[in-house]
Amino acid sequence: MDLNDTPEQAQYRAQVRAWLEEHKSEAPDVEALSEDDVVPARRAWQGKLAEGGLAGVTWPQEFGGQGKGPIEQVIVNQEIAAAGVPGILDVIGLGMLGPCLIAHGTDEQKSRYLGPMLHGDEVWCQLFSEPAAGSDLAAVQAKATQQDDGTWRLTGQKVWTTNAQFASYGLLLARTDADVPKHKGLTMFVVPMDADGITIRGLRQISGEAEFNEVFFDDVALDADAVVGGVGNGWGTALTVLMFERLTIGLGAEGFGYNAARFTKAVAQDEHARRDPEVRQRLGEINTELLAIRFQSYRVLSALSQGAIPGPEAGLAKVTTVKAAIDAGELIADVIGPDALDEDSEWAYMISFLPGLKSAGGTEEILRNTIGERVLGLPPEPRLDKGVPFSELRSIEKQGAPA
Amino acid sequence: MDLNDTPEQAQYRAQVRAWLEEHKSEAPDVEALSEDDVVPARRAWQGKLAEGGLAGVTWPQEFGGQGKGPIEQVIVNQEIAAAGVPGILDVIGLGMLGPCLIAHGTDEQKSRYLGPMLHGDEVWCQLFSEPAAGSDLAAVQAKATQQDDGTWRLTGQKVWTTNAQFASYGLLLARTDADVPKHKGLTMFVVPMDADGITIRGLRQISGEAEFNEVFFDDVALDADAVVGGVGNGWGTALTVLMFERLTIGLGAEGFGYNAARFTKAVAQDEHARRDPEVRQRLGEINTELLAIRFQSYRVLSALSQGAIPGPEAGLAKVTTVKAAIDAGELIADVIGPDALDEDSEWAYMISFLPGLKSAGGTEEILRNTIGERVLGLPPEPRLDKGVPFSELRSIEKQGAPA
Amino acid sequence: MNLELTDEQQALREAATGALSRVADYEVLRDALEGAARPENWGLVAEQGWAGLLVSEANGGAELSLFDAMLLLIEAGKLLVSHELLGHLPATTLLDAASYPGTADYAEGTKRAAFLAARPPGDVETAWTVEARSGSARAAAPTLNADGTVSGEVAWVVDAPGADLLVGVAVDGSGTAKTVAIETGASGVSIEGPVLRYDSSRLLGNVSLSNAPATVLEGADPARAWYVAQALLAAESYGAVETALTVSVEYAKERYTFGRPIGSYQAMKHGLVEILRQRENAYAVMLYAGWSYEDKPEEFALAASAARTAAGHALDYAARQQIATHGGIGATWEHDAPLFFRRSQLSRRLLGGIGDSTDRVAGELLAA
Amino acid sequence: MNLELTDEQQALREAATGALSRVADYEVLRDALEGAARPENWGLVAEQGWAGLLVSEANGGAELSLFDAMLLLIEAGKLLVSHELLGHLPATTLLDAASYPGTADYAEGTKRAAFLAARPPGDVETAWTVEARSGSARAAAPTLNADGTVSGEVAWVVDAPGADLLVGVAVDGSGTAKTVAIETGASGVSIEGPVLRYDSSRLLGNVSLSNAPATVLEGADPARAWYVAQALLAAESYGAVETALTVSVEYAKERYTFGRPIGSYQAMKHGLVEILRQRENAYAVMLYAGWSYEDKPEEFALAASAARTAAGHALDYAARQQIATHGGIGATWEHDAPLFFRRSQLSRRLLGGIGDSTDRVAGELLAA
Repeated sequence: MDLNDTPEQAQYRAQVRAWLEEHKSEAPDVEALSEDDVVPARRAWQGKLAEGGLAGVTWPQEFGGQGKGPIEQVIVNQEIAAAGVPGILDVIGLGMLGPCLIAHGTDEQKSRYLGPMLHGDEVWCQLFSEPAAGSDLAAVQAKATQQDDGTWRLTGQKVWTTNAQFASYGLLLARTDADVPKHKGLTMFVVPMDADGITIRGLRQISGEAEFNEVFFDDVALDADAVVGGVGNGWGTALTVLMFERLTIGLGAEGFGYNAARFTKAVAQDEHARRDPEVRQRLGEINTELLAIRFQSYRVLSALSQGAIPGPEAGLAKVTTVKAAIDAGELIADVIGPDALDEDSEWAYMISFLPGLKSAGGTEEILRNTIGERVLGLPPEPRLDKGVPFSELRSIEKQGAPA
Repeated sequence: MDLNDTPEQAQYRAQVRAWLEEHKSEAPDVEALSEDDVVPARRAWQGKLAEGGLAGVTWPQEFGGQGKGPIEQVIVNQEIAAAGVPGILDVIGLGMLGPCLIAHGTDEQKSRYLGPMLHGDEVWCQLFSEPAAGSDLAAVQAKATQQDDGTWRLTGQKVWTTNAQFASYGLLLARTDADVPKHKGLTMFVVPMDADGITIRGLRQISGEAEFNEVFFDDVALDADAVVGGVGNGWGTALTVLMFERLTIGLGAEGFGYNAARFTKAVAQDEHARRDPEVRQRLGEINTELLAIRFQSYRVLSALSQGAIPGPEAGLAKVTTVKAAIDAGELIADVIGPDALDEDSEWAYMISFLPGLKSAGGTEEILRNTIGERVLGLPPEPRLDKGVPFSELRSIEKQGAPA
Repeated sequence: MNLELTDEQQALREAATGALSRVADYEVLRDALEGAARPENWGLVAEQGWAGLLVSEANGGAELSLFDAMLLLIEAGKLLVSHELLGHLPATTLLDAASYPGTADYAEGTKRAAFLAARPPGDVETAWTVEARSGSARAAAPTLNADGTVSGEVAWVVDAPGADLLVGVAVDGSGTAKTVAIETGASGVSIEGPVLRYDSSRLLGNVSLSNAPATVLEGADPARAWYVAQALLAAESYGAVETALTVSVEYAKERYTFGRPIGSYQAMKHGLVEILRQRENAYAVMLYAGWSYEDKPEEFALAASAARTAAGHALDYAARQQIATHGGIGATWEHDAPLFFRRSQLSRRLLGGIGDSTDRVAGELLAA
Repeated sequence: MNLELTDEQQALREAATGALSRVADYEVLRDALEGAARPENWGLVAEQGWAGLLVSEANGGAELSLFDAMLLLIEAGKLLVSHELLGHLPATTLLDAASYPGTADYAEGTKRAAFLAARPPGDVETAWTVEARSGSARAAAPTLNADGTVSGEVAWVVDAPGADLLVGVAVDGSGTAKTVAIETGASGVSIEGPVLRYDSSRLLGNVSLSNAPATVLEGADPARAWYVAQALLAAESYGAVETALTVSVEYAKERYTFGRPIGSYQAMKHGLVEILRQRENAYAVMLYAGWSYEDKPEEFALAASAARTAAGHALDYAARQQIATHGGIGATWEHDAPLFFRRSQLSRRLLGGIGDSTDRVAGELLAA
């Protein structure tokens, strides 16, 4: 058991730190910028990080990456945090969509898209979820129909899309065959976000901020070569993205800014509260969970560096993080009182945003199902949708009868 | 909204109190008696209560009861408690099995069994649950086969049977037809507990005490007139018993001795604990739930006296009671320390017994299903056993495939 | 024994539902979160005769029971209608008990009073305390100066902005708590507010008193008024739980995932039943509060604290479950679930907070 | 970074599993609940070389890491095997640090020591305290008299009955805490026990010291020993969680109700996944405790307290879920689930209790 850097890792860390020391003055001061200027400034900074080898750390060298392992990625993350500069803007592209293109894209797609993605010239978004296909992702209804000339026409709606408002491209899961069971008639596409027929609408959250977007597609034309991973193989291609997502979550739970020191400080400032056994009990439980999260991410990293890929149980880290942060928000607002809910409070956003996060990225219930079945080997729920052509599914559902 | 007695109720209360005042010296002192003497003494006392009109309060007068309502029953319960004397011994017989016989029994059965039951001359037990049929009661396997002469032979096993060790009769649910779906092939029988082929074995609980029994039936002969409610109608007959059980639970939640005053006293004795905010918070939450239980039972009573029958949601009172008592046990043992777990401690039995109570009488999960479906109108779980002959069920289950 | 509603109570409730649904509007509440004016329904309150619910007929009121007032607050809570009764009703019980001159105006609703809520001493904490602006320590109640004026600060006073009169507690030089009434127009009275735009149906103010002229109300029991406020807040919270459950159950029947309505899954079903369980518990303890107010006054502090605790926890749970039931959509601005969440978050921390009412349940029983 | 077990650790664990499963027997534990002798496995402990795990080679021990000792306790916890290492191992770290004469006997296991556990001062409570016989207030640590003898009472001392030496804390006249070793055969030492037949794998005694001769151990850090005990109890609890989960999952696959295996129902499935979640959390924090003991000693108090908290809560939850999974049968005497329940109930209240370790997690961070 060893948490320390190997000599090679220490050397790499020193090299990263030196680069950051030299270039950190070029990083944008996000707090000082106007809302409109933040994205361009962060894209430019991502480009600099890429030039310095601090973006795409785990990407193969042939696509502009560093060909290194997850530990080096974490070292870069840690040093960027320590230097107090912003990280890359397009976490979704570099962490999930790029690796999917590397795995499933054609040579043309790789050479066209990966470079601009890496350097922040083109930001990407993930177009999977729909109003009626959230945790049940294979239920997507957005429909792409192939034309006689091989091109496609796309109509439908996506939701919960981060970064759509300034993305150049999206990776989109669409139904291309409704006459086969629902997992089988799906295809993945690259969609230029400036295409005719696309409407993007900010989706305001309970906290009042627009964290996500809805994206509407009205008969959008896509080239024949927009398909990623083959027609009808969309489900498998999507699973690749989800696997990289899980990996990102497993490594980055503390990255939300939910950590023991920050929460404790809020309580410590209140002389009455810090001596109150009830407050301390709740704080101790929250902090224990947050410490667990930290060491779980080290475990994931350790496993990765041994060549293992984290299983679905890595998702439990998210469950714990959200739980601990919700509990912390409750505690801190109980200590501070109504003032904690004021718009100007450091805590109001967290308190109001977290209930929604519990449902984001596959609800907690579905995650627990998956882990129960895939990790513990428990028997599955009876499925009423198995083997049924998608087009007949809704009428069967409405009857509520077993297939 | 009125919690007080009407003039008629006050008069009845006075009458009950007067009887108890006159006869309470005849009541057995249960604590002072040896283990073997308790049951005979309590049976005799039940006989006296019956003579005085304090047993079978809600039974029709033609069967020896008082033909009164549930409020009068509660008045009797309250006055018996206030007088500090034991109540009736055969709560299951008088509360659940007798009313079932009254509803479904033949005239012969009513005249043969109800009198001795009421007076404690013959104690009854309920033989429904089996090792593989607990919350899924319709899955009973105990098998009764009709002989050419119309009599029956019974083989099987029952479990969780209270009072079996001294009962004269049992009401037993058996499978009489395995070739129809599972709810349809059941029949209810009266079983003399001294019949050849019956073995009774005490079932010790986690707390170390034998609260329940296992009862084994090895080719037991039953007369043709042992059937209650008709061959093949056992499920409906069982539901009658369960409805009366629910009613008993709805009215009697505080009867377990789990009440706010008792738990609070344990904490109040500890000067350090009674000022500890964390202890007080837990105590306040527990007591709030126990107060809710008390007023819920008043609500049930109020509804009953208006002629309404409590729905399945009355079972939530049991969920709350068990939850509050478990929480109270944890709190009190946290306050007292390991000493609370000592055999001689007032609390050890409660702490160790309660986890099992959570599963008794239909697990909490099944209860929540029932309430969700019947009270909130939520859609049911998909059922894989619907319409399948019982004899084919197990092989289908083992395949895990939808029927 | 009869715990069913009387015909009069049924009628009161139906009239309330009718009147309140005419003004209920979630869209207006969302707009108010962004700066539009909070909906004011005092005109309706006065017109319906609700202002004088708890005032005796002799003083110009309707002399109804506390439980009647709770029934009204349940209906208001169901629809998240804003009203100023949470501040006004407890204040009027004090005015009525002291037969304060002009009580009839408050009973008719031509004037409006606000309860300057003070928490009575308990088994451990022996002082009267009021809400602090920030932090977990409670503040000392205002002082009744030798010249009869009152000085002090009370934060987060419900319905204080725009009120004509503040009624609460001030402690005199000998440490005795007196009930005082303070005209808001008088010198030395300053009310900051409305403050905090988090639950836009709620009206809050921070009160500063500097040698403010006051009338001492003899014969009024300010501890009882504190518990009246707890019981009313419980009822209002209970109403919100009712809606959260109804709306969530409806959605769970209609929304399908993996080929089944989501309400057929145990996790969802059991969560919704848990709302029901907590709701039923809350209602039971509210019955206790309503009954004890008149028939068992020595248990009213316990009953009202327990009602606040049960209903508050039920709303905490229901508001989160409502969001979870609706999946991602339940956390979006346009949805109504966040309005119930905001209601739960703020209510939890007013009038001493749920932690305090829970502590009081323990304290009342420990001291018994 | 590598958090996988080393080959040596794998070998240690496998050897432990092998040796422990030869003596593991739930039936014997049930018999002991009814009066039969508690199973004694000290011979095995000595034979396997476990007694000296945490003693340096110079003093005759194996000089392994704390995490190695935790791995051993995990295996013992899985099988509910009784051992006296929870008392012995922390005591030997103190003997070793002070190079107490005869430490080698304790490392070899020819003699056995017990840790007279004392809780170090925290950010609020500034005194050294020990377990009281009953009640929520902790007792003062024993006194180091001017003549070098020790007087005081310590209740619920793990593994004290039958031990040759008690090692713990005594506070001298100036209020300074000293580490002391007390031969149990000396005058003035009385150990009542075994006491409490609730978890029959556990050995507890109440220690009374009346001017008992003592040796002061210089260079030993008794606070560190307290946290070593916390970390070991965490590991033992974690092991029990592993078994509870494995056994419950197996049963949930095999038991059918309403035509489906019970493990296919969400309520059951999610409950079992919750055990897994808590188990994984506990293991992660145990890694922190093991790592910080040597590499980050200033965080060891925090890490060990967090490990105790996480593993303790996990066992509380798992033991109840194990009973619930098994339905009625899980609560019967013949079943093994109650043994795990008893383990969870008693462990929760030893060595300060989980409430205390949780408070310490808060305290360490609040003071940081």
